Amino acid sequence: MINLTIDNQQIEAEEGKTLLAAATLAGIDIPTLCYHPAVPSAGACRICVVEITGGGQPGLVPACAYPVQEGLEIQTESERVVASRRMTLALMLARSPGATIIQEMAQEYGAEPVPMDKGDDDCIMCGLCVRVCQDVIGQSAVCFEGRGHERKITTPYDKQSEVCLGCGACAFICPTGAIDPADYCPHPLETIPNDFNCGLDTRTPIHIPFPQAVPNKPLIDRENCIHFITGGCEACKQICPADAIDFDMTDEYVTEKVGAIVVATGYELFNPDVYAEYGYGRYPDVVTSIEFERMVSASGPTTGELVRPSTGKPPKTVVFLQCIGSRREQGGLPYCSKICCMYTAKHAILYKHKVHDGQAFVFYMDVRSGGKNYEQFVRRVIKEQMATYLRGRVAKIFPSDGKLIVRGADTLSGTQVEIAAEMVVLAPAMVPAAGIRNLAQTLRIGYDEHGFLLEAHPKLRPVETNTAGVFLAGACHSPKDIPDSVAQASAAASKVLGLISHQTLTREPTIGIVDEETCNACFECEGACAYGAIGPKELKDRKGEVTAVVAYINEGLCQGCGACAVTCRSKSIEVQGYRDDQLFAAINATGR
Amino acid sequence: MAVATQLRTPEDLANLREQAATRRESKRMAIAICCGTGCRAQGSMDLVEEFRSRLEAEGLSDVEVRATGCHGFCERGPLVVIYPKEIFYCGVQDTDVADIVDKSIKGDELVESLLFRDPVSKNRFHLEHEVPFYAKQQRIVFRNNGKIDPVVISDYIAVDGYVALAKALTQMTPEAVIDEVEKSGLRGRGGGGFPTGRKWRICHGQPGDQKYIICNGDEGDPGAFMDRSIMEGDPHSVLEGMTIGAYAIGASRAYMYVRAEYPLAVANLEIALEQSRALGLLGEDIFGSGFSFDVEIVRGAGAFVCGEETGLISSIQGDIGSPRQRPPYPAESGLWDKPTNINNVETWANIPVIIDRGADWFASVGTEKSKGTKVFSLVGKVQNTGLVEVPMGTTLREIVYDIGGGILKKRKFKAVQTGGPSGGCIPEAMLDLPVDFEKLRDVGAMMGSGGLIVMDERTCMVDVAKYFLAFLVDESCGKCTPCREGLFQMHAILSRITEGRGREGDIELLQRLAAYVGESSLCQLGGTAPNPVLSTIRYFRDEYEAHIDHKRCPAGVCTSLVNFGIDSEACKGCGLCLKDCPTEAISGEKKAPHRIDETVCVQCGVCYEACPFDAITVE
Amino acid sequence: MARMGVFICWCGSNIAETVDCESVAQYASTLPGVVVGRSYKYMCSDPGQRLITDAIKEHNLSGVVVASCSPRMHEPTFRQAVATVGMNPYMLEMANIREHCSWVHTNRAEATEKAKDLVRVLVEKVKRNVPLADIEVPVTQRAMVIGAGIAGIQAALDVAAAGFEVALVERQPSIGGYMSMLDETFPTLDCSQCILTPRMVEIMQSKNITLHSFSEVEQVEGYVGNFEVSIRKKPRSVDMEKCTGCGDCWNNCMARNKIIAPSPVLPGEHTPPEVAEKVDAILATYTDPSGMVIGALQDVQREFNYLHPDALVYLSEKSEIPLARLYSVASFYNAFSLEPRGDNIIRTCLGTACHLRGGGRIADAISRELGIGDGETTKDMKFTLERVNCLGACALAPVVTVNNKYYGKMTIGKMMDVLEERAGQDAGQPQEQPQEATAV
Amino acid sequence: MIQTKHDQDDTAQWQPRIVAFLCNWCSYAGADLAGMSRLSYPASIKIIRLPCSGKVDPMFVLKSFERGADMVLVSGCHPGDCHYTSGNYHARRKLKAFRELMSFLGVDPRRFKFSWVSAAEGAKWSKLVEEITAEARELGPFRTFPEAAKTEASQ
Repeated sequence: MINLTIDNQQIEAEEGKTLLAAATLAGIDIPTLCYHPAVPSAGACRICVVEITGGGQPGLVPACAYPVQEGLEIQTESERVVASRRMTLALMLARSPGATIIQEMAQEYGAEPVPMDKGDDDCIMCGLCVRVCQDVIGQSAVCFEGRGHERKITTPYDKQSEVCLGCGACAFICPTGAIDPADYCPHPLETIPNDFNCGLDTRTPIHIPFPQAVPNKPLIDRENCIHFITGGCEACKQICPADAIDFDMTDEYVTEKVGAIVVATGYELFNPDVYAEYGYGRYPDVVTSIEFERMVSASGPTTGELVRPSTGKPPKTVVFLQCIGSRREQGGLPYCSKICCMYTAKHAILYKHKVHDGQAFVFYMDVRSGGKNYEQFVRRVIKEQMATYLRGRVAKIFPSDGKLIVRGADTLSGTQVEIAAEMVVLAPAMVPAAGIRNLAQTLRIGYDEHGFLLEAHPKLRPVETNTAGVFLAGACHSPKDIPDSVAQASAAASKVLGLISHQTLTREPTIGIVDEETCNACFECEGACAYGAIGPKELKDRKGEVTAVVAYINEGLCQGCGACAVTCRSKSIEVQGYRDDQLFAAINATGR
Repeated sequence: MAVATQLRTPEDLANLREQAATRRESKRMAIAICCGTGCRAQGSMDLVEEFRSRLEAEGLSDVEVRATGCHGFCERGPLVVIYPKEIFYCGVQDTDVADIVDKSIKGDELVESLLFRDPVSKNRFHLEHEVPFYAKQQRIVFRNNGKIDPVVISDYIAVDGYVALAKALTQMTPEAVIDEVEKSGLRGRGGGGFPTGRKWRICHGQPGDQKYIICNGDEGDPGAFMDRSIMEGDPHSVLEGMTIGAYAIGASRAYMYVRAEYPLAVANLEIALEQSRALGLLGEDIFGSGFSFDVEIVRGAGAFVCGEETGLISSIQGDIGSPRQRPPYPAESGLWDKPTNINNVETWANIPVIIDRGADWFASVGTEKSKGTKVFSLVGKVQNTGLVEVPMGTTLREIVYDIGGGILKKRKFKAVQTGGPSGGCIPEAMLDLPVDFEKLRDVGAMMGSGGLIVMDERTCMVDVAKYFLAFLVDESCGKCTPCREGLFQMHAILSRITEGRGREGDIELLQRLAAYVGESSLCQLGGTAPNPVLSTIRYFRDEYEAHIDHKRCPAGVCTSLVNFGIDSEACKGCGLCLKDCPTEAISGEKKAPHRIDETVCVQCGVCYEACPFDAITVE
Repeated sequence: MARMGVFICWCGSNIAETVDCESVAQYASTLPGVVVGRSYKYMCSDPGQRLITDAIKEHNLSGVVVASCSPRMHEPTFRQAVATVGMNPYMLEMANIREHCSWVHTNRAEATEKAKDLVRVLVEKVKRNVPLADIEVPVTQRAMVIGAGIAGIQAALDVAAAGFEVALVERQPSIGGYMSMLDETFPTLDCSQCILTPRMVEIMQSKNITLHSFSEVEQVEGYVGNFEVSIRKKPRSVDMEKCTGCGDCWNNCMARNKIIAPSPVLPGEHTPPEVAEKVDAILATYTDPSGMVIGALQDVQREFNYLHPDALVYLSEKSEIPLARLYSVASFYNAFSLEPRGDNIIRTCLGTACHLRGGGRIADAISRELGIGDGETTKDMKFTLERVNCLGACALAPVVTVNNKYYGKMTIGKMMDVLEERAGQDAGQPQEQPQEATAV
Repeated sequence: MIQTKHDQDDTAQWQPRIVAFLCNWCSYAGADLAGMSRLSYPASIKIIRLPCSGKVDPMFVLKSFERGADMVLVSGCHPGDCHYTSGNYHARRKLKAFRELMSFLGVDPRRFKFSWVSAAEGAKWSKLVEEITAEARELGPFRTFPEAAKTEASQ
């Protein structure tokens, strides 16, 4: 470790670190412009100059590029430093009067009031964009042209770049926002949708799903990460103070030995873009309920301020449409998704809080509010005119001069209704999480035609499945709200505890037995067994001589499916409880 | 005549030297014709042909015609020196060849018209060393220029070439070589004056097996061309110096960075490399010492900033010549991040002499802290322009007047500028200043590469400052704010002043900007850029005030502040000015006083220069 | 000889409605080996079960067939009942005459007939049953929860609270599921995060719970009590132990947009062949072009008299040096010209010496004469004017070179003559060659 | 379904005898569901419960025909759903080969049905029974085996 003094403060820093890094660690603020932790330092803008007052050649040096040296003494706010910084800012202001960051810095650190020739170029020529594209990303799309005062940043021959990835690193890192990759990228720029906010805002490849994520650790989305596509860019690896980034990680297989399994894989929302009449996916102001939830959420894309996606202004009229996909015989799901009526009422309340003078309408078939205090909740919404409930279905939604005309029926008054809405919220049906069928097959449990997992018995064994030891909880079993899900979860937990609280458990004795006399060790049965329960067994005489080898069924592994019995040519295997003689007797009894 | 046998041992070298020397002496006479760029531009190559064909025609086979490198006295080119007597003819045209052959070669007379006539004392000199231009010079670096043919290695060997290398490789350890160089007190001739011995010791001490040597032949300073003449005229002295240096430091490869504008230097160096490789003086196991070394030539491409060490390194590495922040210094991590030692051409050329004749001999030349000699390129408004090699400590007056022959057209001396764009100007009051690293720095100037630009009363110091800033604004790499923006603003201010739009406080503003640029710039280009402005303000503040307050340019240079007229009495109507005027603003009959038409005149000042009778008036 | 008991259940009216239970019971008792055949309203009720156990004791029955609902419902119930009186539970089986008979047939006669058949089949089978003993199997006293939404979290916490280890597998990088996306929850309008986040933290802090986030169940082997689940832990590319969650990486990630890697270009794909040929010849002279970029560019400039764009692009493709770097080098150095240059390249020296001796005036004169500025070329491609900073022949100031031929001590007049002379020549090959040394 | 069921008189049609071997986990549960959903189908079918369709031995099918079945149905889980992972695959391959043998033995292959019915497909089960019963009626009673058995018994 290197010992040095910054602003008369004794500091210890790792060798190879820069003065800036050491100062920042010690909580001393040094302004920078052409510096970024992930990009090799250039020491170009000279905003970060500090004065060496001892232990080295006296003079002004850039903190971002000057290495720490044993016994060095530097001042970050000495009179010479301040004078130099003020002159640098004055010169930059002269070159780029329009750059906001320079104006702010000039305010904060003061700029020498020196009469100068004014330029109008926002680019302060710090070179960060060139360096990030060349040294970090590895594409070298933008470059310097010329030298001296006439130097400018461009692409070769000012032409559209052939190598630009469109990653936007240059615009992101530019301190004054003077560069826009759209000018030279061969393809249109497209941000990475943040799936947590339903794609309403963007995220970067390395991200945490949401601020309160547990575990609160990032991951890298290899589809969009530059390193995994071109092999370049290791910015995150460079910056990480804990050196935690490891690009070589691959799939890791872990085996868990468990006695019982609870499946709680939850649900997804049905994609309403199949119904052309609602225009979801075509009209930006037609959103799903989860998108609406994200919009009103404080941690959402608009930090809780509800705005119309098309105009960015709060919607004055919102129409909620229920049963989108649910309770439909054709072209949808026949079951009721149970939670939509309740969360739509909640949305009406939230909408009232957000837009006091807003007007909400709800097209419903029947308000399903069966839970505890559910009905009172909905009643309050209706009574306090938070929303006008219209019993009926919506036939069509179409845009007309900036609004969305919602044409539907109000069956109670028997009239045709048209509402000019500024936002339409669809309450899509609940469907099991994607991939549920594969998981069910892996766990060998049943599932219905919609993919909801099959309980052993709808009334008596709602949290168990036909496969012993596998239990169900939550929406993967059937649409349910949070209280029911939690209740079912605890039920499943108790079932699990019932099973694993014992050291042993009893199992049906209906397993295979080998008749060692007739078995001629052809081991056809071994191939038929899905559980690898069959293996060779040596029969020994008294003297320990091996007289024969026969098939042996491991009592613990055999599940009694009987495949081996049927395959056995010499009929030497019988499944207890389903022996051939029993079955033949039963078959015989089928005749009169 | 190239000798193909490999010199495996110092003895082989000694035998070759014997052979070469005897062959040179066998010739009764040798006609040395300067074929440096300067004289070549004045037709010296035709002279060589003319002499050869003449001698052949006359059957004089015992006379050798030798095309040598630059003799230094470019003003009087093309130069011919006849050995052994050292008869010095200048301004020789091919028509004079017949005369010279008849009188000086066959006979023993002199061709009076070609002898050098001193403009001041009007008397003639016929021996080279007597000519005032050469009399006061002490030629160590230029010891062979003018005496050997640069493209014939045996010439160089004949004059004790590579003796130092053999001595170093076979009798001295690398540390001993470094001690010798340190003892000699040699300091960098590139401009900084950093002690060469210490620089080598640092690089030698660095870990790592791969080290590099670089010869900085960028010579970006305008007005300096001594490196050129050395590389063209005596390439082997540089190569030998580099090989000794590489041996001392432990480097196996070297790069010679030569300016794009020196094609002849590149050509001569390439030939020298081929020839020394052929003799085994470069390549594997030189002189059987186990030391292997080779040199590669890298052509520069026209960037003054590549004279700065890290700028040069990134240029060799194939990138733009932008300097980088130091430390790490090139000695620790330079070319491709390996320890690299960079020295100027002139510094390398001194090494063989130091090793050959010993550090004490070298230390006996020069002043207490600045040892040895320095080659200056004496140019500008001086009679005898050319390359002058004088021991450190010689006074400016001696250089400008004794050697330089005083001011052109007997105008009044005003100042001399040293160190090019990084240097400063020295007024008349300080003409007796002895030339020394410290002394020059104390007065605000700088040794620099050695450009000595003489200025007379007709030179406007503000214009000079503006010129240097214009140069630096164009040559700045543009990386760091102080240099890119600071110099641009300073140049803008100076332009305003020279166009008569100077304002109160401009001088103080220039000084503040200058201090800032000098202090905050990333590299030494920016660091020293303000010197010309600061020194012109320091010594010629009155001129600045004249421009700003009275909107007048005393020297009559700044066109927008000046208009020219003709004094009818003085004007003899010779018509010289009329002929030269680019815009035909002058009219008048032969022998009758001429007139200048104000509206057409662009104040270019050509008439003022051309008029022999000082009839042009300037207000 | 088997001593069988057959008991027909009415199941209230569910069976009796379409099946004549009494006649089935009556029929059953006539079957060989059947010693008692009875029917009762609710066999699964307590009196019903007692009817069976009493009959076992009374007639010392060896096997029992209960004809009622599906065995999947009450087989365990009846088996436990008979076990209480010492009969091996596997000597009892059930005939499904409700779901498979009474509920699905309307014709009473057919239904009754079918019920009789089903009973007869079961009796014949059960006669041949042998007593079986349950198998004891060891239990791994650990549990797994797949999916860490609110349900998964709750289940995991409950099991862990009971002191058992739980392996919680979540496919998403974070636990929390849909609930973490909610703002408020009905009916209490609790803030969803406020009630969920503590539970999520509990998961992390519970020493019994091993969380496999960003992982999926790949394969499940084994059976109840002895499952072996293989889990694929997808690579996060972040080492979870070392990471402190400080945020430096995602705040500084450079990929702000989706990226599309450029399709690889075959060198020379769209380069005119004659240009490619010349550049190949140049490249052949360099072992490692990346170190000799400037040398290579100078050769290209000598070949084309300027840096021909196609040549630069091709050089970049062949030497794999980014075009950006070649272009920035080409535009940095004065010696290079990106624009085509004239046959005669006039260089006026503006070094200090030449400046003092009027170099600038000569340059201005040429500009006025040819109508071109610094770095420009005349329309007829005859002349290019370049103002350079020092040609290194200061003694002959002011110096001008035309295609490397030096003209010292120039005046405007002399310059005009040179221009005329040069204009007269038809240029042919530009003479931008370096001077040949006079090798002896 | 409050009103009591009266005797419907559909005995006019001949009631074929169909023996069905159902796997306990899927098809048997499917039949249960049909019952729970009160779907009705002909009483021609008699279900024998087996642990898995893979347990159906071809001899059972032969014995059923011999004992007077007019048609035999084997039903198991959908491929991939089998509680024992691969039982239904064994069944499918084995019984497909057996079907060729049956036609060789003179039994109309249409008398032997194989199907997948999952635990949730009560409706599919009832429709299946209706269809195969209708087909069985078409085929008429199956006599070849019983006669052979009788002659054998008589010798």
